[in-house]
Amino acid sequence: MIATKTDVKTFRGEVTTWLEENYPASLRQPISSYKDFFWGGRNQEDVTDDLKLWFNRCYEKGWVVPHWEKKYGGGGLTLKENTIIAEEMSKIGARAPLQSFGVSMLGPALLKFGSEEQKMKYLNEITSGKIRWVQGYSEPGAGSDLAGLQTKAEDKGDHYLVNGQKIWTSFGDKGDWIFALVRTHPDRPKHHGISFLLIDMATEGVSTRPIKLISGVSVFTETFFDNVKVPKENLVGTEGEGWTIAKYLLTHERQMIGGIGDAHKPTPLTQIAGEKVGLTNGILSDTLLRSKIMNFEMNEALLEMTIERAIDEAKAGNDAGALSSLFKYVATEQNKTRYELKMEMEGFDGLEWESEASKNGALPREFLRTKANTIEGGTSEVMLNIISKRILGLPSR
Amino acid sequence: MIATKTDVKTFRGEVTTWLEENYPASLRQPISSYKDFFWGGRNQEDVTDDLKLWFNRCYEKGWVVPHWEKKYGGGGLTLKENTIIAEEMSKIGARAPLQSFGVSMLGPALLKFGSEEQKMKYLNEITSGKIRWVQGYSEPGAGSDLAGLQTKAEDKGDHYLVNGQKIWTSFGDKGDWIFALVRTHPDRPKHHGISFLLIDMATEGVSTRPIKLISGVSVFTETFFDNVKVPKENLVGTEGEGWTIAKYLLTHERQMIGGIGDAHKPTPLTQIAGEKVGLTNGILSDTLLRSKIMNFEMNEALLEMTIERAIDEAKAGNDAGALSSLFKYVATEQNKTRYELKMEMEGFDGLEWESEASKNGALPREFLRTKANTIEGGTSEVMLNIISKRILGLPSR
Amino acid sequence: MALIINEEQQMLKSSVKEFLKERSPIAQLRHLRDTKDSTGYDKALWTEMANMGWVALNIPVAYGGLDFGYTGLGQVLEETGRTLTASPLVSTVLLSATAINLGGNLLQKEAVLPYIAAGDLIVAFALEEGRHHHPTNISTTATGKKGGYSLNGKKVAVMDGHVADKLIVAANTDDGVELFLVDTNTEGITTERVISMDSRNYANIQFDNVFVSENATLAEYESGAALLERTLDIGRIGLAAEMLGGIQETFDRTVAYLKEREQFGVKIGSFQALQHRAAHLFCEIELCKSIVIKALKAIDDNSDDLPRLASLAKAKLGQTYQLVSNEGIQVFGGIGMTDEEEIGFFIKRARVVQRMLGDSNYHLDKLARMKGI
Amino acid sequence: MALIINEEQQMLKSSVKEFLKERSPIAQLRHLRDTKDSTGYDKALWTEMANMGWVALNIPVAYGGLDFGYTGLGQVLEETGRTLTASPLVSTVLLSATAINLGGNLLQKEAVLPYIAAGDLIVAFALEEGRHHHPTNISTTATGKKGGYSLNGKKVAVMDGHVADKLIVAANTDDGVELFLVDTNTEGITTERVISMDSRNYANIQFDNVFVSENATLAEYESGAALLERTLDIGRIGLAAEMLGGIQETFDRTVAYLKEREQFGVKIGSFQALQHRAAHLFCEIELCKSIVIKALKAIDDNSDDLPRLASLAKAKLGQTYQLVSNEGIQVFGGIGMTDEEEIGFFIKRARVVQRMLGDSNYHLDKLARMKGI
Repeated sequence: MIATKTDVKTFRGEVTTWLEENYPASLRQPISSYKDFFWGGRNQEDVTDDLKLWFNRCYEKGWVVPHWEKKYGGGGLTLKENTIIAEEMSKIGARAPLQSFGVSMLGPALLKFGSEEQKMKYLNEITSGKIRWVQGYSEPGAGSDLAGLQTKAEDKGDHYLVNGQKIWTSFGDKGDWIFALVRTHPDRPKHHGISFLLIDMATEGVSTRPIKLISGVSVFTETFFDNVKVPKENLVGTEGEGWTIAKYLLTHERQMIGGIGDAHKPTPLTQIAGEKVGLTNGILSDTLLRSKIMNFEMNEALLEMTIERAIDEAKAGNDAGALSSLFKYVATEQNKTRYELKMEMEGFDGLEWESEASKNGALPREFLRTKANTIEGGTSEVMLNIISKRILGLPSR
Repeated sequence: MIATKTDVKTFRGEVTTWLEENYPASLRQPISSYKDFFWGGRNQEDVTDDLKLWFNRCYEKGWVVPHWEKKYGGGGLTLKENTIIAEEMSKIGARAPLQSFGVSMLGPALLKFGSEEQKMKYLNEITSGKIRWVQGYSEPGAGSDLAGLQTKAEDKGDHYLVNGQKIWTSFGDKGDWIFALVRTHPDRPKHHGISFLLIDMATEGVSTRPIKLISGVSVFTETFFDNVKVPKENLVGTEGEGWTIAKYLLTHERQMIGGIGDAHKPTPLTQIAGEKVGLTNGILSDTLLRSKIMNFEMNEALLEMTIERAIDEAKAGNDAGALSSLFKYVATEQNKTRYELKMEMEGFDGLEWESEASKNGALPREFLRTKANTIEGGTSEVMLNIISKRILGLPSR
Repeated sequence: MALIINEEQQMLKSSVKEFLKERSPIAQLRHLRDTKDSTGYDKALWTEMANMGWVALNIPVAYGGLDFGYTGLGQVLEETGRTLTASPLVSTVLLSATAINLGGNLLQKEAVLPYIAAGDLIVAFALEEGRHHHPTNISTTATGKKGGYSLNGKKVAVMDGHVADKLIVAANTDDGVELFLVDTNTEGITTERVISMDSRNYANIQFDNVFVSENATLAEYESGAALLERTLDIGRIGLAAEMLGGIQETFDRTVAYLKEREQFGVKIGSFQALQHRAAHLFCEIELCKSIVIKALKAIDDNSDDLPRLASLAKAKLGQTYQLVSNEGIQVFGGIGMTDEEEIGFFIKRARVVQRMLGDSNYHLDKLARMKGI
Repeated sequence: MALIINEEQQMLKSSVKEFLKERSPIAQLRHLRDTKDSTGYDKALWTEMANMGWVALNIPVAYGGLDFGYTGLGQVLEETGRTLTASPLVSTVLLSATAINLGGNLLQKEAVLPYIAAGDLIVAFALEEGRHHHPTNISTTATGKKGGYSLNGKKVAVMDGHVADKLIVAANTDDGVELFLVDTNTEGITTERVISMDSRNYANIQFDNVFVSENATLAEYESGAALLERTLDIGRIGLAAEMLGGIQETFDRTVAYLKEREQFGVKIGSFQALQHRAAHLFCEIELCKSIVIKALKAIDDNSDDLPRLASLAKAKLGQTYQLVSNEGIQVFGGIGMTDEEEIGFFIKRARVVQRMLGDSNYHLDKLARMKGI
């Protein structure tokens, strides 16, 4: 436990030293794909020895999830210590030891709503990299109306019988278990009939189909449930509590997507514009692009300060929770603009889709991917609804 | 009547010649205020002899409203001839002989919905400049919900007893008669209980109060009706037909505000920007302003072409009526932008409110006035509603 | 010059629409993409289009064309924009046939135009060299040599360059820029096919001491630079017509989805925030229609106002295609992000045509310079 | 440097808010305007503010000030922005006291700062000369003369220039720009009051062979140009704090009206299109709050990053005040266009502060140049 400034300094020093000694040299280079991470799980794809080494070193130290309790495979550290580790890792560009929806999504739900048995089993499986989790929320046709979900789980005594279909399950074909929202009580109002269920994807009746995106990439799948038997003890919380749990997690997700805690700052456009477009008499040759870039960079700087301010407000004990919809909305709209401007700067070069020079069309594919930023994890429209209703208190019709 | 190209040419020649001979030299200078027009009416303010002369010459020729029938004081000309006269007047910057809501607003209503007696009396009073009309539609608190109007007209046998209040009556303190929407049938659904009434403002119980605007100018008044007796024959159309008449007229008004038929094109901003802001290396020194100006001027050019296209569509017998909301919306939003940019170009000079150099703050006052463009005659929001419902057919909730 | 199309043009437009809907829906582009077709377009379709005369509308009757004008060609382009038909219409007919017709001599016209009109010859227009459109700054050189010129340089983003029989190459001579008509199989030409994000095909083309005879120059216009600019302006307007088709199709599909898709128990088209955005798009598109028809007619009228109209068209349509394709994806939501749903094809084409022949920034800048600011 | 205000600053802000709500509502500005008050501000109010120490927050204790810092002064400015209080706070305290404190010598400070702190002295900052803010291009000259300088030139848009006891004048010497402290009653100075659209007062001031002694120069900073830029950056940030108050007040009134006003039988705040616009404004305003507090703290930390932060603040707040005041009028509709309704006062102030010390275009351009583009 650290309490004083001196403690913080000492702890930070220890972290730095440990990282210096233990972060593998081969991993000190930019990440170019999701394959550059250690994901764990039963279907773990080939990873380099150094990725495994890095994961194992962290796991031994309890630093896969430093702030979880030791009995769950964590480090038993405080949030403050956790932040220091994250900050120091970020400084040297270190990858997270484990890339995991279990850590970011399921973990918080279990910690808040799970039984002690569930925590012991599932959290340990997460931190040890044994089980890779995927998320099963969305359904075809549901969109923003998440609570309208149709996948049903019938009570069959000792188990639920699950039938239905999920969509947008990230890496659904590579995961081991899925945490899913299912309808246990079709008779109740829609928000109250939903439960939160953990399902082993190796169970008979579970199948997946990859979804190809406009970027040409397939990281999502559809997941089908055809008479899948799920033991009753796999329910998290109580029956009908699923929506509460989901909402709790969505806030986490929005903060992640909104960029809080995103250590990797993109290169400012002002820094690359000159090279891509050229200068005339000392100013960017394309003055219309210059105008757009400056408006973008202004908002980018202000967004960063707003995150800083929100953290300071939170530290001071002021309620800054209302700002999470703001971050999601502003950060994702900004990111879309960033890529529009990158495309403008890159000109013809940014159109190449399969060439070597373009790294297989890296820019246009990333550009297309950003279009989902304002859809996933709550659309911009939903965010604006939330702000106008919950923060501004504007009336419903 | 003209039918062939040769006829057109001949007629145009006659118009040009007549205008050359009859348009007073003293009126060949820019208009700086509403006082530079002949408005007619019982309370006509002092006008120059030349303004009177110009009106009289036109009246004798039937050119106050050339396309109205002669028996109504018009010229009995075709719409085509009317257009030619308007075009030729515009070419030499000639003022309209009579500035009149009677011509633009009441006239069309009477021609379509009035009885022959009403047309004979009122149209002649308009064309001869005897009676100046004002409009009584809006009410305090009504806003876009025009049909929710409260001013009531009770049936008292031979007359209506009118009680209520109108707002935004232009020059209400200078007009003679008002055409007003009143509620004759409070029991009917709101759109069906409204009637269209002509009221002499000299009647006992009518009073007005000027409204001062943010621009510091007062051209509007509130008009109050306190037990005002209005003869039954002053009803236009039938009882309950008021909303139909009003909608018919609103379309006219929107087209006017939207800029159709507006002969006085504003100076392009590209033409004045250089002088106001200066050039550096051949391009506008303020490159961010340059970007805004070019986007504005692009849309301005395209709006003009769209008006041209709508006229051509109409001539070809295609339905272009749906476009009137578009013109209102785009033209008024554009005009607001125009004045924002003028303010940007003018810098400190554009802030002076009472100085001589600034012509008593002409620019900032005009700028402020433009903010009403997207409110009056149907707000931008109403226009967008109309487009989405009537043109795009999007569903109501 | 009324800003409407006449009956003949309307008839043409209708037949093209019907034909392409049948013969070249988006699925056709998807098929070309997924089968990694070596040409990147449907040759049989092209032949059919040629048989109906649609690739000869701007070619004089004397050279096997219909002399139907650019307003007519614009209708065809607009319809191909709706279906995203991959064809050499822009490269060969809109750009190259125009350049040859304006600047070629009798022999050149005879040697090329009838074959374009018949659908038998693909001619690509090799102009761009850097990342950005910059036609007044050509680095490719044409050095005088006995009986002709030697071409050296590199061209990029040459539409249909990998399947072209001939090229029109912009190169700098001692007397300024000239356009050269060159066979693609001439020695010294190296072509590299590039697949673009819209699943269409472009080429990067290298010229190493490529010898062309004196007769290869399109020399019958007032100057090479003027010929290039006129050709480009016509190309920009034609491209804007194609964009108009894509914009309208994207919008129509988006409005249809607004009416069909339900969320929270109601049609999403009943949400006022989306209604207002759709209504705003409607207005933008009406403005687009006006400039496209105005500019097309100005080509046929040989108007001096062409540079202004071409830049207005390309600037506005570029912005609007970007806006409408972004709004389209957002309205479609997650499903719009999938390759299975066709709306994504439009956002890809939108970004490519935005860059071709100068993007919106380029043209607003050009307009500003015309106005002296 | 946490981006929140501390308890003391919060207390200050609350008392200012309460006081101004009572003593200086918008009606007060209306009153000054309608009575054509010759000073344009409420002297009694100014004295009261001085008595409470609010005009001495950035003045060192040694000169009768509170040395409370700019973050504190920013809170006062923000609250005056909410009530549109007409006072010499910007001209005298924010700009002039800052310049003297940074660049004045002991004598100058003693001669001026205590009197400003007491509310007894108005000092105006005479900088602008043309239509646009351009502080690196000063035409007013200070020509060396025996024992001093002769000032010649014309200044415009000098806030409170018509009621100032002293002026700080930016003028060019042979060694570059310097700031001079000058009594307004010095021979050769002609002041013309200008009433601005925000019902505040500015002056155009003519300098004809105005003699000032050598001691009039604020010479204790690294250079006159640097002193001017530092003063301006602090002024820009303080002005941004005032704008933040105006922005929030406009927004609060707009949201309140959305909740209160009915149309078509429902509250207009229930229309989703308006809701989304309001929510968007909310986000913009949160961004504004962040830059204002960040920049205020940077003044107190004497940060090197001040030029960037000042330009970010002035650029963003200028844009946002424009947007929120436009949206405010549109939501209020016809009633918002009347002088009787107070919302109109904000749109007028918004346009004036936007121009003062550089508008959004100016500062985005400045930021671009800092970044080398």
